[in-house]
Amino acid sequence: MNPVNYLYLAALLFTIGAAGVLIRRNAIVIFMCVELMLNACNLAFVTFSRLHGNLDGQIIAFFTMVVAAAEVVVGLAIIVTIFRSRHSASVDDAGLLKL
Amino acid sequence: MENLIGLLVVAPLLGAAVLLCGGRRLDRGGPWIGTLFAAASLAIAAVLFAGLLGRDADDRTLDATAFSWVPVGGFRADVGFHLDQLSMTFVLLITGVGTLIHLYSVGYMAHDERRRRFFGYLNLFLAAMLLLVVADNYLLLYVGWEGVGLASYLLIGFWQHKPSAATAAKKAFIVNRVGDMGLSIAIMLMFTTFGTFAFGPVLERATEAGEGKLTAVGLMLLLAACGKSAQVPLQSWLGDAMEGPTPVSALIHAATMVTAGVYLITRSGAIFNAAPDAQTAVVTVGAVTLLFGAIVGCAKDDIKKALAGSTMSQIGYMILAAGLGPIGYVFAIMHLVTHGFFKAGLFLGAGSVMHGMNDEVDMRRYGGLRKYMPVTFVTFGLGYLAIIGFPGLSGFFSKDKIIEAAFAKGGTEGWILGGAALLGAAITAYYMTRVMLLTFFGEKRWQPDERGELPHPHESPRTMTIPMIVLAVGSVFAGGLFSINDVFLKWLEPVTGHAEGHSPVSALTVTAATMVVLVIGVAIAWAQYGRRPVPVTAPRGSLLTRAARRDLLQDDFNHVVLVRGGEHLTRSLVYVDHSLVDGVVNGTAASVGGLSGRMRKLQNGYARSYAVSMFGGAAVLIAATLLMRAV
Amino acid sequence: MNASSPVVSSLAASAASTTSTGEAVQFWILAVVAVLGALGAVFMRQAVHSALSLAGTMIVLAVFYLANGAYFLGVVQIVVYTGAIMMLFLFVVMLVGVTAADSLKETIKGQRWLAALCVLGFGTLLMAGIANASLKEWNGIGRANAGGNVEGLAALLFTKYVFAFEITGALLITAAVGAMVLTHRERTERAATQRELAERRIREGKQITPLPAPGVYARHNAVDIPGLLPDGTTSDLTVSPTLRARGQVRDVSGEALDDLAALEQRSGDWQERGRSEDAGAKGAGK
Amino acid sequence: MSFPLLTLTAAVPAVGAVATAAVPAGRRTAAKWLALAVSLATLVLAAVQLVRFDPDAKGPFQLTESHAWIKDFGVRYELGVDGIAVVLIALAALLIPFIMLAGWHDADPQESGSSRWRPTQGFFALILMVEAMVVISFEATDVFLFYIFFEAMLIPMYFLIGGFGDRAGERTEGGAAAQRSYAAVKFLLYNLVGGLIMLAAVIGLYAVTADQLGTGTFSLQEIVQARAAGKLDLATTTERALFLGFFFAFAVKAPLWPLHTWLPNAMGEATAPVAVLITAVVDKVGTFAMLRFCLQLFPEASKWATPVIVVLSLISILYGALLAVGQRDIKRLVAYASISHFGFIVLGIFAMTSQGQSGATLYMVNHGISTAALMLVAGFLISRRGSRLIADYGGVQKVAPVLAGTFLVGGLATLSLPGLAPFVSEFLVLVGTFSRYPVAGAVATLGIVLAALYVLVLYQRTMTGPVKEEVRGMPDLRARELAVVAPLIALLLFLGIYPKPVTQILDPAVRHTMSQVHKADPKPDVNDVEAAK
Repeated sequence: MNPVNYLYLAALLFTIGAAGVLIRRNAIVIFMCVELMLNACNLAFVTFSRLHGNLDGQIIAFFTMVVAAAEVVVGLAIIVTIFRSRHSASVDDAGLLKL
Repeated sequence: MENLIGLLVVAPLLGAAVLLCGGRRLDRGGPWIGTLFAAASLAIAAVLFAGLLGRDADDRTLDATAFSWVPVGGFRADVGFHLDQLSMTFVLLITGVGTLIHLYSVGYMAHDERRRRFFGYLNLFLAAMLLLVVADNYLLLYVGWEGVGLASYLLIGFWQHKPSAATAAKKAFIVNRVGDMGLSIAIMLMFTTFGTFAFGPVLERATEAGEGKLTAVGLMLLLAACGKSAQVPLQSWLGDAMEGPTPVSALIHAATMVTAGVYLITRSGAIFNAAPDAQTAVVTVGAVTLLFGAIVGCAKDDIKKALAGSTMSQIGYMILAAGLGPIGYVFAIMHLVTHGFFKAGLFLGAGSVMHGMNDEVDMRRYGGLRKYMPVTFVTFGLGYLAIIGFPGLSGFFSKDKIIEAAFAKGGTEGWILGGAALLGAAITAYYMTRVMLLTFFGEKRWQPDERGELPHPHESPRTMTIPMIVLAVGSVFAGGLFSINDVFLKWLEPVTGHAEGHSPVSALTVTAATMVVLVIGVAIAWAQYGRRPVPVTAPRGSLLTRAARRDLLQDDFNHVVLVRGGEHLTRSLVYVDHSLVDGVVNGTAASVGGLSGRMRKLQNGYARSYAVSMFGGAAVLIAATLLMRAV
Repeated sequence: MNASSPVVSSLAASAASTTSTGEAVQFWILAVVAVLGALGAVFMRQAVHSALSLAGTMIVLAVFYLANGAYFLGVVQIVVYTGAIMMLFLFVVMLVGVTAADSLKETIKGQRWLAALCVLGFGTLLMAGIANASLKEWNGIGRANAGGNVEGLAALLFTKYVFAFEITGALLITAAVGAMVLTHRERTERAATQRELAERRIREGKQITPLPAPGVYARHNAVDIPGLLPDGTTSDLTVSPTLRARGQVRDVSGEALDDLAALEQRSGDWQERGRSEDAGAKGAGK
Repeated sequence: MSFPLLTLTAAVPAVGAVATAAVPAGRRTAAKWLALAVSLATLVLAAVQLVRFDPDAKGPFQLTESHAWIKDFGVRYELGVDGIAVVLIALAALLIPFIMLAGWHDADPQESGSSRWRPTQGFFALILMVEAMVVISFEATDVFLFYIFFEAMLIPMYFLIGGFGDRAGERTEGGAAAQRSYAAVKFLLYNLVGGLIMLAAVIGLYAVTADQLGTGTFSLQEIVQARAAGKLDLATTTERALFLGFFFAFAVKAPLWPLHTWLPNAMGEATAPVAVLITAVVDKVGTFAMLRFCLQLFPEASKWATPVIVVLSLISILYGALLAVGQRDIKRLVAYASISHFGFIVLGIFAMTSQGQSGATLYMVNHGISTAALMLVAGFLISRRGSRLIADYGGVQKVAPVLAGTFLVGGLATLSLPGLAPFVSEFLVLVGTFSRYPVAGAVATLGIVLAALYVLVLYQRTMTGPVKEEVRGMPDLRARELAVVAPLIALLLFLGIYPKPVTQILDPAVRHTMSQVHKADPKPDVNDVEAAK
């Protein structure tokens, strides 16, 4: 098997994640889908590093994870705050940044 | 000596400035100040005249250049004066009659609280008119030309609280502007043809230009003359102009300004001589107008309007004469001068009558005034005899000469013109007699005025009668004096040139014919108004009469075609501007607004739909890159 | 990681442009799992389920990392993502609870279609891109990992990417602080006293007394069991609305009634026996 | 280049504007006097320019200043005046004090309350700002520099129109404020569109120069010299395109039919002084720029476009006059009259004869003065009666003779009566046009009849006739107002009788322009008349 299939898989997962972002309304789920996309990217990076035979790809994937972690923290915090004020986790309800 | 010419113009101008800017404190002294300045210019004119007489016949010209007016690349217009016999004649007429009428106005306007301004305007008029006749180039002449137009506008509309007066003034100015358009085009033509518009070069070298150009210039000048001298087809303003105070009618609309056209044509003789077609146009206009004016004069019951009609017709004579070329110029000017005397006299008489009759103007409400205002009666009577050409009086000499010249034109043209002139003479005799009878003879037909009190006519004060007397004297003897061994002819010949026409009919025959038609005219008038009593309200009258009362419907024509048409045109243009020209602009704006309104719906505030568009964009970008790689 | 694992054995051949059959098999099996997990994450109605299936996908991905020779990342993936982040997710899900947002019914007109269109287009384009990228030649990770994967990463991380590394550190701290700031709510108005609360309750008059406790008799005291009204039916007031919304209310009224019946039955029997005994005792006494 | 006189002339009003704006709210009168003093100082500087300017000097520009500004794009801070510019600067500097005096009370806040918003300071500061920008765009010889101020002018003008409307507007339907903002926005958009098209042309010009000269430049002189030396030759189509880009902007500003519709709204809604500022000062930049940039940068294209432009300006003349006849609103009437007059100016510029261009340049000056006289008096009239509708007046002459008199003089100047300044310029334009395009000249002459019509109809309806009730007891001109009008009228008379001081400054500049366009005046049929004299 040609390892390029990993890339196909990554693409597929990314697309699925994107679809989730587009059709789900629950902020948390959307967030998870974003995570899914990030992971897909990571997979691609890792595969690339295998392709090129150096570790840079993995480094990038590593950074992606770190950033993703940070993003999750802040993002979830935001979700919680919005939920507090709006009693809803739907992105559609959060049409305005003001109350 | 030369500098005096400038002074001639400046003196009354100064007067105007003093009076108009002087403020209330001059209200009382105003009239006399104005008269003083007029007299000053008269004195200067006299000095200049003496100076000219001092020289021998062929260099009686004075030239003075005050300063360079508009010096622009390839275009020189100077404020320069040219005084020769022709302009001298006019200067004398203007200052003389002008001063007399200033004097008259002192009495006539005594009770008007705005008389200071009145005299200011009169002085302004004098200045402009003098500038007109002493200018040495057409552009400066144009300045005077428009200046007199302004003065006449101000003076016609002097009683501005009367809407009729205001309208008349406006009408006069605008109709004149049409003429002025002709003059300015003529000047441009001269500039493009000769590279200058100073009298000297233009007139000297007129023959060098193509006849076509000259004809064009001539026709344009004629248009100008028609405007200023109230000739058909631009005559309509003169009748209404009678709304102005009577002295104004006498000075501007009888003696001086309206004759500017004759001056213009005579002055440009060289051009006309070289353009026969233009001359034909001129004589046609003259002949038509002299009949037109006369007919109108027959029908009017308003004494001033009747006189206005007669003015038109008399100027028609002059234009006709001027159109005849060298055989006519001298007589045109001669008639102009004599006419200046007797017509001014007649108007002043009319003014005096109105003065006595509580400003009543309808002749049918006069009658039998000869007992009450003898001086007016006598002076008016002399003027009347003069204008109908009673043998021995001024009118006789000048008009007779014109009729002769008309015949002398030769050919059928000559016969037609001569016939027209004769017919005109007959009608003149008729309507003037009518005026005379209605005003001074017959029984009293006085009516109470709007304040309900009957007029009790009285002779006017000295300041008014003296000018009338002087003018009467002029209108009696001027013609005679001029004709004594052709002094006037010899005086003008160096400027206008003169040619003896060979008339198919002898001078004697013409004179006889003139006498005959004169008697006929008087007789008819007597039959109609002298023998039987005159109804106070005008009878309906024949179709012609009614048409003539309305200036032969020419005014109605103007109203329907020009005024109404113009109103419709402007109204539609306003609409066009608002809805078409502006509509396009606003339409564009509206469409943009609408479009953005539709676009706004995309911004629905849902994060997810934004995400969709972003995602689509990403897809498009990838597609683009792939395509780039593919090709 | 011992050398006998299929992952490592695959690495020997990793210089070639194809993988070992073992890895192939592993890929095809796990790939399906991963995709299923992803789809689940997207389409599960309840956030909890999505989270769990996503966790599954992530674990699979971890395996793939390992298979690609990214041992460190594989472990990090499991520990950080599946371990920490997903749990954080679940935590927030619990905190936020369920709302109408969980229903999959679309509210924005045309959103679905547009989304589908974009996704399909995007996906196909991406695939096409990869397809015509013609990635035939594979260097394989073996040489890079010769000195050990972790050491290699460390070397890069602290030399070439040291600045990025520092910056991510800063980023993390900022994120932590930011999270605290965001979630911290300071009181804007004075807290309502007991008295005020009581008064408000009375004024509103909806529910004056305290809410009734859940649970039935002494048998069930779990929060998800509604209390029973005298007629034996359940009272909604007794369970938290969140549970009700999640449909996680356990209705035990039925069995409670059965138990009651059984109880009465048994006590009835017991009384019977007692009556006969004392009758016999009376007879023997003569 | 010793003493930066030109910069100073522009800088003084600019600084003055800031200072005026900074005057505290309470000290309204102080602000007014400060602004007036600044404008007078500017007038003095302009006068110094006139004195220092030497009409017979060699070279197109004098008092030049030149500094590098944006090196990367060859934009230079280049100032210099030719005869036309120096005269127009003098005109602007002359009119501004009168405009201020006339608008002395226009910007006083209606409700007396010390609000933090300071309308009066703003009004006078904005006027000074406009003056500064107008002056510098007359002075700029760098296309880009010119463009910047040509556009920046719109900002203060926008606020002047939109912010300080005519209080008489309340009687017009739709409410004054709405009308005013409509007018202001229209003004802004119209001119902005023109400006942007011009910007494209400016950039295009830069591109061409950069392409052919190696280093791109915006300097008018450099470009002209390069073209003369043949180093820079524009392709016919390029030159025409650039020309159109420039001309469009100037035609909007001028304004030329059919790009005129912003002017009546703007002049109608703005206060009379601001209206004068628009038509007498700001719009002159447009016609001036046609002379300085269109003709000098693109002589061939100008000649190519002449027939169309002549026709357009003829339409402007007659169309504007006819619409003026049809107006019911005094200020709109004056606006349309101005459109007609701008038609004359453009006609004179593109007749390509020295008479025509001298006339046009002189016309710019005279029209500025005459319109100022007429419009300001009209403003005084309107402020008395509180209405702009002609129908609301009548018999004013009886109650306020001086006002009526000055109004009449202004009107007569507008219909270019001989003896008043506009006549000279108008006749020069007509002659200049006639000698090249006789038909056009003759048609344009119709304009003088129509002018008489609209002026006299206006005068008759407002001033003469029986006195209207509302007009009764209307006060005559006050001292301040007379101080505004009298000097203008005096100037009209003087320039009408003795225009030489102005023409002798204008003439060399015009000759230079003519030589730029390589056009000679048509020769008269009968030659050497001058020799014969």
